[in-house]
Amino acid sequence: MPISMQLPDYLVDRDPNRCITCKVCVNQCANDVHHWDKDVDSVIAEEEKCVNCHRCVIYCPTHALKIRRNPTEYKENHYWNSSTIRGIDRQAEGGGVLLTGMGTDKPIPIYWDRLFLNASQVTNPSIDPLREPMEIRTYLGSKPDNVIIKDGKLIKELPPQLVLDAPIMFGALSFGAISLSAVKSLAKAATDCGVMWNTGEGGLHRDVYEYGKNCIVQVASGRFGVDAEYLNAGSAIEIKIGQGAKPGIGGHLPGEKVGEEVSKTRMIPVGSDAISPAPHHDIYSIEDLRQLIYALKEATRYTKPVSVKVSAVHNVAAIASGIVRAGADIVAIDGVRGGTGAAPLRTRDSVGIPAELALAAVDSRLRQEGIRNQASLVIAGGIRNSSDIVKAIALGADACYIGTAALITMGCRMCQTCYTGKCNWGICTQDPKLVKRLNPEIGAQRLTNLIHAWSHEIKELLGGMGINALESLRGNRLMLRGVGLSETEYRILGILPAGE
Amino acid sequence: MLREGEIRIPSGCAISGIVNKQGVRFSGRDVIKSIALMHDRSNGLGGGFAAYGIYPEYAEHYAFHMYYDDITIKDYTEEFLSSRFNIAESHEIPTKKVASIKNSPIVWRYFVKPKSEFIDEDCGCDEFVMKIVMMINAKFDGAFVASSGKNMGAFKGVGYPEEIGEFFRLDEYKGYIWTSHGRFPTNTPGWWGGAHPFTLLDWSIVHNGEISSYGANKRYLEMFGYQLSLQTDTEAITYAFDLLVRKHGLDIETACSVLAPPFWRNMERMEPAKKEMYTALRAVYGNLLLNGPFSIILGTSKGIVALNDRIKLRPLVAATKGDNLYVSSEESAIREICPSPDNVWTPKGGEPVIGMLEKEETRDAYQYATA
Amino acid sequence: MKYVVIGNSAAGIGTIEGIRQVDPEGSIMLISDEAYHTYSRPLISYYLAGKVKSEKMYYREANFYEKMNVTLRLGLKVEAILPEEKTISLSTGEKVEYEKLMLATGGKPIIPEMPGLQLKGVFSFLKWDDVKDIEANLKKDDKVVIIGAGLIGLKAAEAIAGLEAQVTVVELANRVLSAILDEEAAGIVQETIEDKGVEFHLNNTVKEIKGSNDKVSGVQLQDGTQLECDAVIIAIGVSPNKDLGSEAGLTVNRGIVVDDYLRTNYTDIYAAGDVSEGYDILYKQNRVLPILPNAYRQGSTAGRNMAGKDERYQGGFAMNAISFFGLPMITAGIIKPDSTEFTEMIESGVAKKNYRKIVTRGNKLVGFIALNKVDRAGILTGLMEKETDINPFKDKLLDKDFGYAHLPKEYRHEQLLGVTK
Amino acid sequence: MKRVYAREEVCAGCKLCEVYCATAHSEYPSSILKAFQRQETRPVARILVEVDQPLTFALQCRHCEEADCTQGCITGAMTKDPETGIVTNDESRCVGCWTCVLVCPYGAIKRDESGHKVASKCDLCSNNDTNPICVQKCPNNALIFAEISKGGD
Repeated sequence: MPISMQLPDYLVDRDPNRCITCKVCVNQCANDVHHWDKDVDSVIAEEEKCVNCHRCVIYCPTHALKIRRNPTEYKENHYWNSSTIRGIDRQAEGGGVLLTGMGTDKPIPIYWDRLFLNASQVTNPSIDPLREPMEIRTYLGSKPDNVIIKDGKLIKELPPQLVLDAPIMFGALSFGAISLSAVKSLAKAATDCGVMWNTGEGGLHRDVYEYGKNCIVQVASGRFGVDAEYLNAGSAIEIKIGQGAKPGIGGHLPGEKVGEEVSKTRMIPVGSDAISPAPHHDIYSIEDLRQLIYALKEATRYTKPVSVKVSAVHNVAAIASGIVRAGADIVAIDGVRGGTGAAPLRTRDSVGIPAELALAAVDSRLRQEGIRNQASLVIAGGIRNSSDIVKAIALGADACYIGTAALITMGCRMCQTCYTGKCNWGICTQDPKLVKRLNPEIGAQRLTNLIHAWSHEIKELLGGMGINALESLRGNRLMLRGVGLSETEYRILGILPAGE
Repeated sequence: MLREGEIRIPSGCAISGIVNKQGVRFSGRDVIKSIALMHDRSNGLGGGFAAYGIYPEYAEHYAFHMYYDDITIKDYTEEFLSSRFNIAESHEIPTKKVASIKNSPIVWRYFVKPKSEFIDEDCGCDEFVMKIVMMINAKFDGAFVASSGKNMGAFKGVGYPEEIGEFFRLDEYKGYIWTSHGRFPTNTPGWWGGAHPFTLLDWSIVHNGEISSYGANKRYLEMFGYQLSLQTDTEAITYAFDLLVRKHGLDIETACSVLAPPFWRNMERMEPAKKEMYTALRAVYGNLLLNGPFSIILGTSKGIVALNDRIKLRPLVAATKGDNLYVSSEESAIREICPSPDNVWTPKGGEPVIGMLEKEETRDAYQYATA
Repeated sequence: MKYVVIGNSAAGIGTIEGIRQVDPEGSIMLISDEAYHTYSRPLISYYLAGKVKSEKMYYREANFYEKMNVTLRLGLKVEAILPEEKTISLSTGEKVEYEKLMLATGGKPIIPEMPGLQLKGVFSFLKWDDVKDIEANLKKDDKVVIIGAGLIGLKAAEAIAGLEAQVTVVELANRVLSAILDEEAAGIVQETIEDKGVEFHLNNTVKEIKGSNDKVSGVQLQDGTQLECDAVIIAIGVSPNKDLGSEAGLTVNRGIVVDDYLRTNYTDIYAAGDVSEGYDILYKQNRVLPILPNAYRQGSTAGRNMAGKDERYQGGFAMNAISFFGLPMITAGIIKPDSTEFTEMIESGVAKKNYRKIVTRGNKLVGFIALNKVDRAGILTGLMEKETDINPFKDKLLDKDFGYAHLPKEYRHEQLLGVTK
Repeated sequence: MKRVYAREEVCAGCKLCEVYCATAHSEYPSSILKAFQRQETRPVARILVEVDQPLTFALQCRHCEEADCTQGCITGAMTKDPETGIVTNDESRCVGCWTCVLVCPYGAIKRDESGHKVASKCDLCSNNDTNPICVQKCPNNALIFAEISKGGD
């Protein structure tokens, strides 16, 4: 066999003074990095298999392990850098499309970090959320332009709405891509926190039907797991057109991940590849989308809002406008940093635009057209923390989806090898011996903690701005100032530079 | 220095208002006295008044109070006005020399009716007047419409409010509603148009506070065609009332519950129909919620409404004496002109104080000497 | 007396503890011909080897009888039982009335008839006094012949070899521990013991003990071999100490016959332990099972029944855990079947002295031998006791990691997640 | 009484319970490193993780109501505390005969041959109140310390 040019990405540092040969690392590494060598009674590592997922590091009871980036240097070259060379090596030896997982790790400008929030000083008071009510409840759905009231009574009731106790939802993560344990964690946490979780295109497993009230059921191009019961089981339906991590391409769940439970839930045979086509083959145009939106509304007797999720692409504003006019109640925009269980590396890193710019453009466009009320706007793709959310809402979002942050909450260490199905944290795998590593109670508790923590932070930030209701921040771009952006970026974001 | 319309300028304020619910008209002396007591709440960079019932002889005409920077723009604007309106009367607004009032613009008054060719089903007289006012304020550099309602007017400028009252000789006017405003801007180029009240048709708003939701309110109102050329809270509040009451047909009280809605947790305790209504109002008009500290007095030809923010971050006191309703930033400012009110109270945050006329006719208060 | 218990070993103590679980008050008298606080008979070899000191010989703490409120009569014999009168008579001439009587008289050594038994230097190996005797007479480098390579004989051999005496074991059977081991396992054990200098004469027995000056000087074996020795220890086995029972008219077979509730044919008289014939769930008949766990369980069950409960004794089977010179072994049930209805599975690694054997009958586990690797053997014992259907995991039984993970989910959950026993 | 129950559906099979148990019952109960490096013989865990992937679960003494080990014990070292229900082995009296290993149907008693041979078994960390170390340290809450009443389960 010709020699491989690929160096291990990481080195395993095992402190022999601390290793007690308990073999916890051996039994925990699904990548088979650690082995106990009984001849020398010590644990050794096959470093080329290490993906730096930290399972062994965190589980090692004596902290004997460190994972280091392989310090071997390539000849310095800014252009032909080591990751470029390694990519070519992988393809030279494997001959395939480079696959990866999670969102892009490229240094794309992070607009969130260039945006700064306002705070009250002297001329109006900041509000202390510990003393005063601070409201972050959010209604998602189409709003009429006006409310008609006669004799103190509402004449026409509101179209169906999703009520969120915080403007945060768990983004689409399908059962199949992630484990049932992870699904249960998300579902339970969403229910406990009064927010929503999203089935992705994985269907709704029987065990989580009880969390339907807080569930958005997705209809994607593969139509996996979709039937009338499914559509009616959630509180909203989302048509997935695109995904930020891989705009323009479909999904592919390999047959080995389609076990008994995935098969039942997705309604496909055990072991068959679950292939979501790149487009919906019944949607080649906006009027087709309208038909599907209304077909879904009919199927649920107009009791549930219908969301349409698209990747943030170049003319996203016009696309969003079309979606609203096609009858969507919610438009979800997934930016270029959106995550995935598996995507071609080049697509992930090069296709789509940042969520911040897409959001600002879409919100502005819908307002210009006077149709912003007709649909709520949900932003996704790289929301990392509560201040990202607050900034997103100030830019014009009604709520945010979090995916990667939720996965990290459940234990994901961003090793980006989701597509191997060997997730050591039991999140992105169907291997039963790995799936049980994620205790849904712990997962749900951690997610609940996160939502609560972020809710508190959002309230603090709102209070600092002298705002006690989230509505007053929505689209309130005066609360933002930018630093270090170009004129064009300021224009698109609709904000002023700091100091002005 | 940038002026209102080019930049947002935070300010603190004093407000005071009086309505006689029987429509009895009385002199502007009282309201001047009341606002003057709160001298320290202003800093001499803005004061103003709105008065209703002051032009009974032109009650069916739109009364335009215009401020001009110079004759050129006055001529230009008048030419434009003449092209759109039939002008029944125009004259300079009478003023008096006051030592501290400097750099006053040319102040002119017109009683007009739109020319019939501009009016149709889609665009009634009010709508037309509103458009014209917005156009002048946005595009006519050096001209500003201070008020445009019927049988009412706004008198405002740079100075302490009592000086502005004296300047405009308001003791010589009689109205059944008077509202007033003393301003404490943190910076100002001293532009007369930027002073309060802000008016639109017969809406007028005096306001103390700084709306932290301004950006959200503004962008929402813009969707409905309002141009917020002044970038002031007062302007936004005025338009919000206009949208909710005039365009969407809500009553004033309901409109108030949009601007200062009940907390969600309080809605949970309402009976279902009421809860549904408030939920719908908040879900639909959430962007109109006025956040941050404010107390406002809305004047209309039919009465006044005083409203605080939901957690009462700015002062507002109300009192009644006979048919008179008084609202003010401070109780002392009420007692200054009404030493022994029947009733004095501090309205709760978000709870409007409404004083509507009980009859349509108005009359002069010959018997009303100030108390 | 409400309760009278004859015998101060595991079955007797079990009886007392059983009674007290149900009846904290009723008067109890304990009678034993040994003048000791209850001690552990299996520990006598440890005592002799010096591994267990006197103070650790006791089976229960010093205040046991006090705590149990028991009237103690030690060092005297029961002469007779008068079932009709519900009375016993003691060697002191006293008579004691009882409401319920327990016969836990245990076993006595089997001493074959042969010349020389009366010589000084002939010992049995059952009671504490026996090893105290040996201890008092044995000197370094003495030659000792042990008759019998069963559990007692080999424990004696181990202890005495440890005292730097030279030990020779004579056994009639073709292998050591023939009751609990098959040939292969026995071979491993024998080798281990031989490594420590002990000699064996199998398929042989002592015909005569020779002496001079009333003292043992040697033995002559059946095959004619003459062995010089300073002491002879007779460790052929024990037989039920049933005479008291049979003389009183109790039904007696090999041992005293009891029913499922451990009652003899007189319903007020119970028997338990080595003296009785309890139910053997493998042989599905009553058998004498002279092992300690069995004695205790029978005793405590009988005790509760004596105090008014109505508890069926579930039965037992032969099982042993023992080790010689550091080689542990656990065996249970039928280990050397003699008919085709049984199946054997064996895994052996003689080099490491590992040997495991499983014996099944139909879908039931009926016996096993575990040599050296004895860990978790109790799981197998449990499967035998519960008569569990082993077919679903039969092929895993010999795996070195065999455990509950291999048992059916329902069984596992019932056992591990339910309230235990 | 409160017992430790394993939840196999969330047991990661990491065996950290064994490490912590062994440490807690070693000569250096507060230091894993010392327990495993300074003690002459490797410390023995009194809990055992059974593995037949994907199935894993920890198992230790069930502290039976009618404990075979106490009944079978030849020395009287193995006793069940009538107050707490905890079955413990008095190691000073234990002679390492392994009768308890023979009779324990759970295979929950280990042989500890580090000192004089003794049977080593779970003592619930000598309490019936706070969580034993295995429960405390289980990284996935796969062990619970709880009272399950008869017929409950």
